Amino acid sequence: MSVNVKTFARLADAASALANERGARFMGGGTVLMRLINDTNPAVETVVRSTDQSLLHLAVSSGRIELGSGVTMAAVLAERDLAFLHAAARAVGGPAIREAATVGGNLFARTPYGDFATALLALDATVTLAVGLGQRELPLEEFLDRRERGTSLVSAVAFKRPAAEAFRFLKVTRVHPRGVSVLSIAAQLPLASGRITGARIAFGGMNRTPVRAKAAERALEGRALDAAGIAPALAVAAEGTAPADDAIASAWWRREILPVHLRRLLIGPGQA
Amino acid sequence: MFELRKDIFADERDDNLKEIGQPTQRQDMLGHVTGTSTYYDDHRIAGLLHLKVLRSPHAHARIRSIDDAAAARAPGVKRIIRAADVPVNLNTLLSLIQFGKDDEPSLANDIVRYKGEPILGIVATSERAAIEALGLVRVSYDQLPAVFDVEEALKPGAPSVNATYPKNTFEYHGKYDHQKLRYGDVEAGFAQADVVLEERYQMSPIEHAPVETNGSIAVPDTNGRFVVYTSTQALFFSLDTAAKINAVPSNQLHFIGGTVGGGFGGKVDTMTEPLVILAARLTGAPVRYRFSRHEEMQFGAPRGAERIYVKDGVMRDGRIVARKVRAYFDSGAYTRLSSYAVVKCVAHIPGPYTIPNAHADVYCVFTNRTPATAMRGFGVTALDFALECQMDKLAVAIGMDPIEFRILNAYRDGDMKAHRREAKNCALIECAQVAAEKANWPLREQFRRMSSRIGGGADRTAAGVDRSRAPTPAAPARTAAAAPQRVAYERPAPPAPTPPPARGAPPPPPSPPAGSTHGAPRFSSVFGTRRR
Amino acid sequence: MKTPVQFRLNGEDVAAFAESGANLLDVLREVVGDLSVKGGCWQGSCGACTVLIDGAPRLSCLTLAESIAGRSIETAAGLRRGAELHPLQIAFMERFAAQCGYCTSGMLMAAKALLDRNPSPTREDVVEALGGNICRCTGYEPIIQAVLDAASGDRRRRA
Amino acid sequence: MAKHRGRGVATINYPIGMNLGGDPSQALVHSNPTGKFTVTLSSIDLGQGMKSVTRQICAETLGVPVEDVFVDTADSDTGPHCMGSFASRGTHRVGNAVMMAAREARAVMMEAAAEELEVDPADLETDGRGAIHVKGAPHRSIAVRDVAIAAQFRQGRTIAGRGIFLVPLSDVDAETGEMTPATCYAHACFIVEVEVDDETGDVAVLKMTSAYELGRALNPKLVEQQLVGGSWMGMSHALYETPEPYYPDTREGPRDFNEYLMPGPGDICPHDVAVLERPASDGPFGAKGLGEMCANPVLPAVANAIFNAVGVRVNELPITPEKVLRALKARGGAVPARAR
Repeated sequence: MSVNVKTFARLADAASALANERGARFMGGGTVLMRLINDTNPAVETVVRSTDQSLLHLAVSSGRIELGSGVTMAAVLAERDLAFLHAAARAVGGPAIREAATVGGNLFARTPYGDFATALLALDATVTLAVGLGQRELPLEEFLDRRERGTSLVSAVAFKRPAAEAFRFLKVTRVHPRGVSVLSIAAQLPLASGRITGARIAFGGMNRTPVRAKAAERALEGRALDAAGIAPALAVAAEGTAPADDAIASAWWRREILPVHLRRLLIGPGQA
Repeated sequence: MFELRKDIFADERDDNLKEIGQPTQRQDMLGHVTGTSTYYDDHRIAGLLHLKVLRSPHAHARIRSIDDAAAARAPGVKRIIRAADVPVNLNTLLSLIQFGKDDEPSLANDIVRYKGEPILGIVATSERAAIEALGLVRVSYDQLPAVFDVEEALKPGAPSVNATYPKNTFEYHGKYDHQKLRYGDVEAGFAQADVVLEERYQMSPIEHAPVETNGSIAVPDTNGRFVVYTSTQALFFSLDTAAKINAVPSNQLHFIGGTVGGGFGGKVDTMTEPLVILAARLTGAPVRYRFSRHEEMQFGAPRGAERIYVKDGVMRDGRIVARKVRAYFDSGAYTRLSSYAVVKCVAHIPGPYTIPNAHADVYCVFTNRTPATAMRGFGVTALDFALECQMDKLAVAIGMDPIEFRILNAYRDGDMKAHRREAKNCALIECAQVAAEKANWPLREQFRRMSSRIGGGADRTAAGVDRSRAPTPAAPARTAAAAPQRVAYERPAPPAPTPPPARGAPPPPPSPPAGSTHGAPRFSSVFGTRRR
Repeated sequence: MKTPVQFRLNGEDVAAFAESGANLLDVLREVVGDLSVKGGCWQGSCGACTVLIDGAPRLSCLTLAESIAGRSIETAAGLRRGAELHPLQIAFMERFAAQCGYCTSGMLMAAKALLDRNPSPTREDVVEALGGNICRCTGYEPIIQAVLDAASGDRRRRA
Repeated sequence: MAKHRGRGVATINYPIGMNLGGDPSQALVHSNPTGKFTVTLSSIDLGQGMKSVTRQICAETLGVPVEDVFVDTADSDTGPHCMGSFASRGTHRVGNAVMMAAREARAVMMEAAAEELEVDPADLETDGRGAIHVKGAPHRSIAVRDVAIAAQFRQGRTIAGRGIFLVPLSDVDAETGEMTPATCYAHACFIVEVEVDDETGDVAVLKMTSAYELGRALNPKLVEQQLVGGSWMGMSHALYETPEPYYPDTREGPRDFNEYLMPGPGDICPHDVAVLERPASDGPFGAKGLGEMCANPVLPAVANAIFNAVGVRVNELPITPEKVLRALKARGGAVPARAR
């Protein structure tokens, strides 16, 4: 039996179809779902799509950034005002994947995929869900925490623009230029008179979903961005992580190199 | 950068040629860049059906029952193929050259021996319909203990993997669980050595990963024949294997292939052709059987992993005086080609070096993993890794430059090799010299002057090396570059009951071990179990 | 269930009936008959099936066929203009940038997507553009050189 | 944190053709009525260039331009038996079979030309450009095309030939391993430079330098293709590839090209190659084979370079950064060896 594809012009109609059909999954760019369909994965019986233009909404202002869930990685890369996110967008697949892969889809990517979501987590993004005829917002962290349960339709993400130079992203991969993450690190490091205040750090590939590095964040509070200042954060960086052994790397190696790469991201490769 | 060093060995070549040596464009290049090269799947065939197989989820289990009733009724299903439908459901790949015993079914009968072993096939109107129907097949298993480590598999009480070889080793010469190499007296060599080094090396399995996966299409043709479009690397090998398993005369099969999207050894095993032909015979329709990428990665045969122990004895002056190798080839659940790789490995010991005492025992071991097969460098890649790492360690141990150490020990024309044939046409030293020069790797003058040719080894004396055991060089027998078709080999065929002396009559290797059966009764082939 | 889908393929209008949920790769090869597009994984992991959709590189195996209605598809079969080869095809030949040839169509299209947007790429740009395409034979270097050659050839012709 | 450079070397040889022989291949060559030749094989071209190299061998042997020869491979109804494309046997075994077939076809062609020119066939030679002339008298010439027309329509000759090459199966002694495993060997020396990150274990390959001896480079571009592509595969085997990352445990096996790790186009390095030619007495124009051995020396050379860089030995493949890092920790940090 072939897969049932339902395409809706209005997002609300797609959301209600998704809620009401057994085995229905929402397709954004198709990079996750098409593979399952090609594999004849029995979990995918019905595919719900939407051609609603609101999904492609991309608004960049000085304070706030809104990305429709259908915005592709290529679209992010084409937006000069989003330069701070380009490293994270480029971390997703090769050029052809990036033309299809969406912001919304990345929130559902299974570890060790999901590098863009890791970046959004460090940006304290909120997720907007289409629920019935309305919308509901929740923090990305909360969304990731419960994404395995139930189907939801993400319509957009939004976050405050980070201060200039405050946002950093690093993907560790064995294969270049395109390889799956061993791990990824995103960090937002606001500085006030040379001291870090309110750091947000997220790790990809270190848990079932991207996670906040809260112990490291706390350890950075009020510290200088130098070798001595970050040392306590490095010591606790792996706290709360639960990486897996997989085909890319072992849990042991991921844990071992996490503080090394965190240090390099924070203060550069040349400093010990 | 790429350069041809025409200056080296120029006296051995006639370079007065017109087409040979030219950088002529590939005959297939225009097709490749225009997307018009025809691979096996580039045929549009009306009414094509699709075959997919049910694979074992267990590494070792007894099949208690199979219920395919629901699958048979599923939409699009044309035919279920069971083990009992396979006319000759036991084969070994090298049966065509009488190497080994039949040990592998096309579809598992009663026991599955690796995760992914095919159990049953479904032919349907689409791949999707076939896979959906496979999901409806209910198999009940009794799991059996499994073994995954080559040395564990050889211990008493280890689970028996392969019914044909219940002791988990391929059988050589009808009596041994390994292939031997005995040359000189390796223990005497170790006793004499200044430094003895023993190390363990472990290779990884390797997936061939051609961008085109394994596959074939069988199309019923006129007069009861079948046209088979195939990705095989070995057309008649696959044709004859498929004919045997299907119990049809070989001339009922018309194989077409020849343009293949990468192979690297992974398309020799004829994994799709026998069943796709059977499917076409049973349905009377054209059928395609194409591996998914996941199947190719995990259930298509990989290069097997080898575990190799090397023990070397070396003198402070740089001479290697003894080399002992014990190696285990992980064949997976069935033989495929690993038995053969073992012999290739034994022949390669002790590497391209002249070592007076060499000894090896190499085993082909069965474990409960995907059967291994040939891959680029088969039988040799692993040994080269072990031996060349070992060479580096030995050079460090005696404080010698690693390239000079290799040049010193490199085999020269006229040297006796451990498999008891005279070395000829050698060029290892020249390769080392050229590579060192290009890489600005300094070599001392005496090593820059050495040569692979007869006489070129005299410099080894200058390096303080005793070459007295090496054979007296015979006059170089140089043949024309464009050789006659039939070549006189050192050894006549068919085999004589006792080994004749090699050309140039080199002296026998020093002090063969007591009880050596050199010259003892010989078997008609290495296989021992030659069949007629 | 089949869905009608109309699109442009290498400049020609095409209409096909696609199985619901079918990917563009299968529709191009098995329904339309464009065999220049190759399938290597149907997972989005090898790049052999790369085509251009409205000028952008896309993996046809991960593209829902019915989503391309009204769009313009380019494949390797459409690269040459009559007897005249595309500069990329010439460069691939001159650099011996294919062995088994199975990845070549996808490589050519990934490279074309780059050169159409960036006629003077750096080596880094080329490496990035080919990042999604697996080649198991060549070691990539000849392919990178071919793309750079095609780009500089284009520059020469314009000059 | 530090990155350390090191160089490693390996020297290897490789046997050509199936071990122990027993691997025949046949070829057929024939002319059409206008002097264009077809080579008919059942051999496989899986990218190595079988069609191209046998085409050049046939053209050289016939004495005609390569454009006048076309090779048809792998149809079991028309192509005679070949064991297959593996064991580095294609160029050597199939090449020899094609040479033999082309020689037989050439002999008929020369007889037909001799009849047209009314001379002794032994007095004729080909010019490699499509004509046959009397030795020392180029003006007494006839086009191959006209010879083929005459042979077909006037003389009733078939300009065709059959070829086979067989290394008879050799035995192996059960007790000593005495055997004739191969008839010729190719050789290589490979030097590689790496950089090792002593905090992560990551290894980058910076430069490859090699010398390969192959008997004869029948087509240097095809040789370069194999050596460059093969060294990439060797580097991949050394550092990346495995379908069983936790071998002998079978878990976490990769299912796609994302999980099956191989170096990408951003991980490659310059490779400086030299090719030497010491002809094999039984090779076609002395050629051996290079399809497999091109990858082999890279694996140990990389392992040895890592030791040279940081002083640790990893005896298990692939040499993942994890293994390097574990070895570094066991060793108490990087101990670079003497620079090379």
